[in-house]
Amino acid sequence: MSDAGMSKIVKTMTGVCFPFILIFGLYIIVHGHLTPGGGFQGGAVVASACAMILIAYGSIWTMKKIKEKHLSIFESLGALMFISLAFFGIFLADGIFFDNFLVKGAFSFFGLFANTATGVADINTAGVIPLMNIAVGLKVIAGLFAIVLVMAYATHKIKEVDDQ
Amino acid sequence: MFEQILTHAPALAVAIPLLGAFLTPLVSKINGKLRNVFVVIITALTSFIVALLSYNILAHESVKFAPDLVKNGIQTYIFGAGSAGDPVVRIVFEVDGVNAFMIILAAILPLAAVIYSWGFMKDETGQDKYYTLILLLTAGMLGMMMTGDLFNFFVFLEITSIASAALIAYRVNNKFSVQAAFKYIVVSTIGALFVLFAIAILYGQYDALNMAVIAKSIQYGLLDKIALILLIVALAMKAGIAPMHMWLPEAYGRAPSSVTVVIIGTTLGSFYGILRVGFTIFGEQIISESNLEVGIALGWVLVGLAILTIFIGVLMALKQNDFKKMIGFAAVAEIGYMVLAFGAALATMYQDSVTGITGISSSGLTALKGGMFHILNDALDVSLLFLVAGAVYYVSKESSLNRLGGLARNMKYTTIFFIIGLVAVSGLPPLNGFASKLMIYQSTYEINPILAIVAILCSILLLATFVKVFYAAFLGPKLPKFENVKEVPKSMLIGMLVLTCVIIFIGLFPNLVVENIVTPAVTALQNASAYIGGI
Amino acid sequence: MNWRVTAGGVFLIIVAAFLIYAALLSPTFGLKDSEGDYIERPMDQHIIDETQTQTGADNGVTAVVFDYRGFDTLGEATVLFTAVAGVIIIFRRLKK
Amino acid sequence: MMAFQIPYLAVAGLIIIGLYAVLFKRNLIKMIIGITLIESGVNLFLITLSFREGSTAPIYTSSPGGPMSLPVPQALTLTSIVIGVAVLALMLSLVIHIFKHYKTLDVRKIREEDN
Amino acid sequence: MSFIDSLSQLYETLNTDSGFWNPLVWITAFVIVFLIIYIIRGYGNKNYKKNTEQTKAFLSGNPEFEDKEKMHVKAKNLYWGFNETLKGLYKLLDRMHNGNTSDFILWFVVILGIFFIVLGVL
Repeated sequence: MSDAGMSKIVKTMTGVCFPFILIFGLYIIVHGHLTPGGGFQGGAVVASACAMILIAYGSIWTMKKIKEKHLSIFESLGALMFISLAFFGIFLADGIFFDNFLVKGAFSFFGLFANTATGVADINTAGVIPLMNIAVGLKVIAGLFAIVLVMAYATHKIKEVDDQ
Repeated sequence: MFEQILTHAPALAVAIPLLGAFLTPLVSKINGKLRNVFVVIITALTSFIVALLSYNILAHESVKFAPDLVKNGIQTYIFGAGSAGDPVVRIVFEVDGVNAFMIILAAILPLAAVIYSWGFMKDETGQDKYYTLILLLTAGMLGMMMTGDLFNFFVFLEITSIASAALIAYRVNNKFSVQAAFKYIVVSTIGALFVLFAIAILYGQYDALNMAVIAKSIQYGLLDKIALILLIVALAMKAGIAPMHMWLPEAYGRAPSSVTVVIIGTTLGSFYGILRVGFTIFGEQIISESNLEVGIALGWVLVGLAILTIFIGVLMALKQNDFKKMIGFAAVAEIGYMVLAFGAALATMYQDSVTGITGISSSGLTALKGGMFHILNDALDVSLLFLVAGAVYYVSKESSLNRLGGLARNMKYTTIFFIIGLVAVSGLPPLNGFASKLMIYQSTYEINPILAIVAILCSILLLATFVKVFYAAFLGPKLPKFENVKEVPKSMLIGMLVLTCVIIFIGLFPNLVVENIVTPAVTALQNASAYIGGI
Repeated sequence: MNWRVTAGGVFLIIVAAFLIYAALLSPTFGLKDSEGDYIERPMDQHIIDETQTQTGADNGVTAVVFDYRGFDTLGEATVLFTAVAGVIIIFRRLKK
Repeated sequence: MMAFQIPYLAVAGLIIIGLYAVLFKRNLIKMIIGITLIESGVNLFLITLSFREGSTAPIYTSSPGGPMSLPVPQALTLTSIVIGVAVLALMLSLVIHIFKHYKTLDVRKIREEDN
Repeated sequence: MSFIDSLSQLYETLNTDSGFWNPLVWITAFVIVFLIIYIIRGYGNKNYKKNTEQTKAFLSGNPEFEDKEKMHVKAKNLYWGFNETLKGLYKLLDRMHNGNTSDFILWFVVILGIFFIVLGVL
C-alpha cells in the first residue's frame, strides 16, 4: 500500500462504504445469540472496514489519527469485561467460574429463555452470552486493527530504510 | 477460608494470571515500578494458590485442608453451570497427582523469573508487554498442566507457543534471535496443528473431547493408533526429543534468560502431555494383555530416542562456545534422561504367567519414580544455570565463552550459584540431580546394563562440559576489559536464590520429596481407571 | 542436498498413505450408517436439545462457544491478546 | 462408502501439500503458506465432522425444523481459525524483521549470510 | 500421619530397589574427611612468604605474560584433543544441526513415518 494513501475516488468511496460495513458488523455482534455470527465474526467485519480505511488513507495518516497504544488499551478493556463476566459467576448464582448467572433470572435483563417453539426470536435472552459477544467484539476489533496497523506502519518504515 | 479458595483453586490458578495479564497494560500506564510490584504480587498469589491446591491433593487425608473436595486423589472443577448434563459436555479441570506434581514447577519457575527480570530488564524498552507475555505464559502453562479437556489443552498449547515466540524475539535488533523465534513458531505451530488433527480424529470416533470420557470408550483401532502416534510425535517435537530438538538450543539460547526459565516450564508441559496421552488416554489399552507387545515396542522406541537425545545433547554441548546454547544442549540431554526412564518403564512390562494380568515391573516402577523426580530436578537445575548465564550476560554483554574470563573475582555470589547448578545438573552428590539420576541408573541397569553405562558416561561428559564453562568464564586472571565489573543487582540474586534454596532442600531431603510428592504422582500416573472415574 | 529430497519424499509418501487410510476409515460423511439412519452423537444431540432450555440462546453454535465451552473462548481471546502483545513488542521502539 | 469420503481425502491432500511446501520451498512466505494449508486442512476435517446429511444449521431462529448439524465442531473450527489468524500475524511480523535484517527471504541466502 | 511424622522423614534414607542414598550421612563423612585434611595441613612448614618467588606460577621456566588475555586459556582451546578425535562424528552432527527450518520439519516427518511403521503395522 502506498504511504500517502490512494486516489481521491478510493478515499471517497471508502468514506461512503465505511458506515454500512460498521453497522453490519455491529448487527452481527449484537444478534450473535440469535442469528449466525457472534463476537468474532462481527469483530472481523468491523476490523476489515478499519483495514479498508488504512489501505485507502495510508498507514501514516491512520497512525496519526489513532495509536496502537490506545487500541491495546481498548483490547485490554474488552478482555477484562469478558473475564470479569466469567468471575461474576463465582460470586453470584451457583458460584462456578463461567456460570451463566443472568439466565437464572437473577437480574431482569437478558434473563428470559428463548421460546422453545422455533421461529420467533427474542433479543432479551441467553443471559451473559450477548454481553460476552459485545466484549469479544470490542476485543477483536481493537486487536485485529492493531495488528494490521502496526504491521503496515512497520513495513512502510522498512521501505523508507531501503530508499536511503 | 481455605475451603472457599480451594473449591475454585483450579480455575483461579489460571484466571488470576490472565486477569493480571489483562490489567498489566493499564497498570503500566501509571508507573513502571508499580507495574513490577503488581506483577510480582500476581505471580506470588498464583504460586500460593497452586501450592494450596497441590498440597491439598498430595497430602495425607488427615492433614488436608479440605478433604471432601478430593475424591480418591482427584479434584474436578466443571466450568459453567454445576449441572453438567450427561454426557459430559462442559470443560472439566481434573487435577490428580500428576497435575499436582507438574503445577509445582509451573508455580516456582515464573516466580523466580519475574523477580529476576526486575533487575535484568531494568534498562529495556517495552517492559509492560514483556510482563504481560510472561503472565500469559504462566497462565497457559498452568492451564496445559491442569486441563482435562483435549481441545482446551490445544488452546493453552497455542497460547504458550505464541507468547514464547514473541518473547524469544524480544531482542529484535539481533538477527539470530529473530531467526530463532521464527523457527520456534514454525515448529510449534506444526506440532500443535497435528495435535489438533489427532484430537479431531478422536472426536470423530467417540464424539467426546473430555480425556476421561475418551479414555473410557477408546478401542485402539488403527485410527486410534494413528491419533496416538500423531499426538506423541507432535508433543515430542514440542518437548525437544532428538532428532526433533534442533529448535530448542537456539530458542533457549537467544531468548532473554528470564524468559528461557519460563519456556522450560512450557516444554515440560508438552512432556506432561505425552505422559497424559500415553498413560491415561491410551493407558488401559497400552498396558493390557491384548497389545502387550505394542506397548513394549513403544517403550523400546522411546528408549532408542532417549539414548539418541542424551548422546546428541551431550556431544553438542561439549563443543559449543556459546554459554546459553551450551546450556540448551545440556537441557536436551536432561530431557533424554526422563524419556529414558519412562521408555524403560514401558519396556519392562510383563505378563504374570499365573494371573495373566500385565503390569510394570518393580524396576520399572523405580524408573517411573526416577523419571518423574528428574522432571522437577531438571527444570530447577537448568533454570538456575540459565539465570547465571543471564547474570554473566548482564554484566559483560558477552554470550561467547571465548571472550569471557576471570569473572569469579568480581561476582562471588553468582559463582557460588553457578557451582551449585553445575553440581546439581551433572548429577554429582549431594545435590538433587544425583538422587533422581541414581534411581534412573539403577532401574535401567536392571533392565539392560548398557543403558545404565551410557547414561552414566553421558552424565560424566555433562560434568566435563560445565567444568569447561566454569574454567573459561569464571576462573583465570582478571581480564582488563572486566576490571570494573560489579555484582549483579539484588533482585537477580534473589531470583537465583529462590531456585538454589529449592535445589538444596531437595538435595538434602530427597526421601521427603520422593515419598510425599513423587510417589503419589507415579501412583496417579499408573492408575488410569481412577482418572476415568473422576468424571 | 540429494539425500534430503529422497528421504523427505519417501517419508512424506508413507505419512500420506497413512493419512489417506485414516480418511477412508473416518466416520461416514453425512454421519449415516449403512441402514440410512444417523450415527449416534450423544454429546452434540444433548446440546442441540438443551440449548434453549439451558442457555436460553437460539444459536446453538454461540451457545457452545460462550456457554458450554466458554473457557475455550477465554483461551481463544487470550490467544488474540497474546498475538497483539507479541506483534507490538516485536515492532516496539528500541530507543527510550 | 469410499466415494462419500471425498472431503476426508481432501483433508489428507491439503495436509500433504502443506507439508510438501514447508519441506521443499525455499521462500519463507511460501513456507508460511504451507502452514496455513495444513491448518485449513485440519479446519476442513473438523467442519466435515459436523455435517449430517440433510441437516440445517443448529439455529432455532426461523428454522424449518428437521435434523440439525452438530454444533461443537463448528465452535472448535471457529476457535482454531482465530488461533490461526493470531499465529499467522506473529509469523508474518517475524518474517518482516528477518527481511529487515537480511534483505532477502531465501533460506539459502540467509544461511550463507550467517556463516 | 501427622506433621511430626512427616518431619521424621527428613533424615530417612532414599531406598531404591538395591541401592540407597542419604545425603546427610554423605555430608557428615565429607566434613570429617575435610577436618582431617585440615589438621594434616596444619603440620606443614610455616616459612612461606607472600609476593616472592614462592608464589609465582611455574610455567616450566617460561616468564609469565604481562598481558592477562594471553594468560587465560580460551574456551575454544579446551578439550582440543577430544574434538580432534571425534572430528568425523562432529562433522556429521554439524551437518545435522544446520539451522534450516525445513530440516526440523523433515526430521518430524521422518520420525512420524517411523512410528507409523512400528506401531501402525504392529
